[in-house]
Amino acid sequence: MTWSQTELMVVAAARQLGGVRSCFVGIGIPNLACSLAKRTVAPDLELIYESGVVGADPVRLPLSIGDPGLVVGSRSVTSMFDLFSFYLQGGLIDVAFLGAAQVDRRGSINTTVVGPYASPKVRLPGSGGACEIALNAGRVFIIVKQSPRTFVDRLDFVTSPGHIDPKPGRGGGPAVVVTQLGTYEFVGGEMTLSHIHPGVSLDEVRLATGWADLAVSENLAETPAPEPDELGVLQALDPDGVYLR
Amino acid sequence: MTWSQTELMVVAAARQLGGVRSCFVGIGIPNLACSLAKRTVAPDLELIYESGVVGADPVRLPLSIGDPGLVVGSRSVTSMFDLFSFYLQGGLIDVAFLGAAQVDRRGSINTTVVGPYASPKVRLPGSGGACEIALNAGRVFIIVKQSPRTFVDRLDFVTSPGHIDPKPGRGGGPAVVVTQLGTYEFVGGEMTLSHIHPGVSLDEVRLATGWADLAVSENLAETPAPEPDELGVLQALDPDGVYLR
Amino acid sequence: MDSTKLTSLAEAIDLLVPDGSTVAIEGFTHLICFAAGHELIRQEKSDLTLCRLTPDLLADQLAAAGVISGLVFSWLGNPGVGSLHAVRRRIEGVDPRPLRIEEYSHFGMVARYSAGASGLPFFPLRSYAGSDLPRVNPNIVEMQSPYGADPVYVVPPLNPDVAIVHVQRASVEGDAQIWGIPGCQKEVAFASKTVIVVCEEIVDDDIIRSDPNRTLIPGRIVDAVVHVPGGCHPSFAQGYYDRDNEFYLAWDAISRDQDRIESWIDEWVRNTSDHAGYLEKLGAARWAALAPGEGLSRPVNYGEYQ
Amino acid sequence: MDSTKLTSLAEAIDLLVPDGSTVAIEGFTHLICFAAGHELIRQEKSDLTLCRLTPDLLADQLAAAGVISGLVFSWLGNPGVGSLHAVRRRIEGVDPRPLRIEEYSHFGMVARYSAGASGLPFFPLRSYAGSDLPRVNPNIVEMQSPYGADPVYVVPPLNPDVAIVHVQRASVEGDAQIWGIPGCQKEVAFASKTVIVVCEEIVDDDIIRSDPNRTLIPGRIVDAVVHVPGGCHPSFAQGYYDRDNEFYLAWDAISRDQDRIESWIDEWVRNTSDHAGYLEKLGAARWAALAPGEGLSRPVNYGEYQ
Repeated sequence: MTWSQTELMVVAAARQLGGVRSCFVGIGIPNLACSLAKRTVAPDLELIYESGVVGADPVRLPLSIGDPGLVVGSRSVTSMFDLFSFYLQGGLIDVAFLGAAQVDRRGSINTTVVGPYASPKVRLPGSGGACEIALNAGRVFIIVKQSPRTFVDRLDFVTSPGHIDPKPGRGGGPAVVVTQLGTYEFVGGEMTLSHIHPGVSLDEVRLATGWADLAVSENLAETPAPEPDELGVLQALDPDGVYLR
Repeated sequence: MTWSQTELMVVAAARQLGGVRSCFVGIGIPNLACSLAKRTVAPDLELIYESGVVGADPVRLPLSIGDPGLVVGSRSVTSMFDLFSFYLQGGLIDVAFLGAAQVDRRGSINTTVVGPYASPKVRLPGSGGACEIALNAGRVFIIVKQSPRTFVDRLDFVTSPGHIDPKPGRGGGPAVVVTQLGTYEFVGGEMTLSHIHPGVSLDEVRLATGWADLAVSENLAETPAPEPDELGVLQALDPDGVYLR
Repeated sequence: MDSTKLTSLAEAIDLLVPDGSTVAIEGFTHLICFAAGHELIRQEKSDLTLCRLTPDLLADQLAAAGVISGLVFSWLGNPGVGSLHAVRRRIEGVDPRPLRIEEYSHFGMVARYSAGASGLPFFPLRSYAGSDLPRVNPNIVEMQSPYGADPVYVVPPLNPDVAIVHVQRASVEGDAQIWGIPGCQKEVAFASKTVIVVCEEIVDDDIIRSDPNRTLIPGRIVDAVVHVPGGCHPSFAQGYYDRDNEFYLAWDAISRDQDRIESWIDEWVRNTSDHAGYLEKLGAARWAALAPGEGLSRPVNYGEYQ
Repeated sequence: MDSTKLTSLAEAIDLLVPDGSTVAIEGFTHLICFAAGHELIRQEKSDLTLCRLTPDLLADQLAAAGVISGLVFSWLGNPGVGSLHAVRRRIEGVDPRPLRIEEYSHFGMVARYSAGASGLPFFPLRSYAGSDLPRVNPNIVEMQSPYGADPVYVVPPLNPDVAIVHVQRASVEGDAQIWGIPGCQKEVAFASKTVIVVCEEIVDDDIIRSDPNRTLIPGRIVDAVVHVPGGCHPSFAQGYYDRDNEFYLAWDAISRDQDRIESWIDEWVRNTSDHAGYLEKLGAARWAALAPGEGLSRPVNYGEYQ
């Protein structure tokens, strides 16, 4: 049994969705993780897209969160005003996925710039809905490719705050981080390695972390390998390997 | 040629709507006046109802502003949120009709209580949308049966402000008052008799006014009698005389 | 498919509407759930606070029957006809007992539901300047804009304990679609802690999903789904039955007299077992006269994307 | 029936979009009016400020062609693919000239349009606490609630000079209906001083009026109505054509190189006379591959009330 890094990340994220009722879905790994969870640990999971599509059950793999295939047969399609007002601020989003160009130990995220804001080295996309999602979702799941450039001691720009003082939002803030090396949870607001992926050493994880003294859970465990069932579902979801490679 | 008091009031109000593009319509005299104006002086007049119906052309006389007959064949039906936000506060209402239990010389209106608020002698309906309509419509037309009890020196309660200082809203405030005795305009914010209905004397008007020194226009004229055409349209609109008696 | 939300009106109200709770029954002339009001009377609910922009005959009946002890509202009357005499007796004469009132304008009420639905601590609107309403209701507060423009007023969120929302069609999961006058059914549903959807028709999920833009209320926020055809009489459901204007006109005389309104409630509400019984008493001929013709929406194509 | 609003895209843009104006072209993945963007390039409009939540390929083309000098936005990228390289060159390298940016989050932009559409001096939202966005954009201001709850942030109204709004069907009077993802087309139309409606189909007034709840934009606020079938390519119109994902994927390589993007603009925009010419160049086979199947909404009955 073999699997790609991406497949492992999708499976690790999906397993965290057990019992979750509603999830704000992003494109790529989050979409695959939610679709996998819906077919395994969270059959009642309702997929909600930033585009206003509620209760979609995608028949094809979307390249964008506004794919017309998401709309057809969905439960409800709303304006962005209603989506952000009633669903997000109204507290109806249990879990939301966010990506990150940089993330720090408190789960704060930068998706705005590398370098100074006024004269950036790299201009990134910006917040989109991420800032309000970070503050209002029940729990935030962060999917990121880990390296000293992405796991940084100090963000160039705080786009979406994590566990800072005073508590900035009404949501629960970052709860899970999944990378190609392991899975993290937050203990007292500090990102803490809880699972290490098969074949990865703790040294490798530390070398890919831009801050000193990475917190490691007392109960650190190895990520259970993807099950054949899980991999089968994933390959059916992305038969051309657009995201799974 | 004879006509009822109500017919004369409807005709007098309708004639003031020449060239108006959009009107917030109430039930009864306002509805008849707008329907008459649409067929005479304001063919492009768009009727907008507080219920969210935009661009109705009623096929039957509505008893309520939410009559299902108003919805069928209308241009758009909106939520109350959108109606008050985008149409009213957004400045798209040229003229709005309001009724009054009491009105003062500045065009402020009471539709809340007669007597003290906490222990009213008569509990009236309250604002409904009138307070925000008074503040945001381009011009306000007031239709009221005139007597010393309705044309008062001092309101028991200000539900919907008229021309007060500082200017309370972004709309133009009260512009026209039509009663069974005459028609008023506002000069420097003061209600001023501009037309007196046929057969009515100035003394009768003054006796039916609860404040001293009623302002009378230098150009006071007699209300031109309803034309046969106008009366014909009205009788077709209300063949059973529900409102016209 | 989760069909566990499907229940009877009697059960939904018994289980989900405790005495003393704050209950919103909205619907602006359209989709006013009289069936729910009657059931509250049959079950002798008490000490309810009714939230409703336009407490009309529904409020008059609930006030006369002693079900409500408070009103949060913006316009009280019998539209196009006159007064709510039972409500007035309780406010003017404290007869037979007082009725607490908390009063806004229409947009103030809608703004309160919107704030409640959106998790906002306040909602701004262009109203109330120069009015006496803020003087008698301290919840209505003037606020300066940080951008230096003229001030606005704000109102606080309203989150009723229960919303009873009538709609035309719903799935057993509670996805609900409305056409015609939407009023603030969407906002009140999202603002309320518990939502009871009462519908003219239970339809297959496929029908809902054939037109997802028409779904105003998602099943996610719905706790109970109840099928009560004709549940709005004498109000109406666009495309299902007309407004019974005769009823509204006749109400004035009934409502003027406390004995007469109480007999009416006994006869039409307490002595009918449920809404089907009420409609049966109303009679087939009267119901038939309220039937609308057909005026179908033209379809739109959502496409099929494989 | 007033049909004087009906015009060509070239004429609408010539007459209604002055150089230096603030122009909103919204559409969230859906209903993005690329035809209008191309026409702005053909007419060599300059110094425009583009308001758009998601400045995607449209902004990349306008930035590369020198049409825009400013962006008001919340997310810039090629969705699911990567960067807008022409926009990045202008921001990162000031190459060939700088681009002013004013940056919000998605809901911040929607809230700005909502305030603009509603005549409000500000709009409150639960965002920005703890973020650096308010530090770089002084328009984003913290505000206390008079009711003592936790603070919120507010944003000021946005009232673009012109909104170009793509819809599926409209009457010649400009009443416009949308299904599928509505984004903030309604809010931006009501917020803007001038509104150009671009549609896939001009339909009889009867069709609009058969389903008035679907009308998001009333003719009253519309200044010009333009019929441009296929006007969203490579974006899509639900039920009319699919999103051309291949195009979005291919754009990355084109956009990485300023010479290459300029040749693309010459070939596909400046050397086509209008959108029909662009579609002809795209070819019937490619267009046919984007055709969706049929998925009709089930009708609803509005009734007939005499």
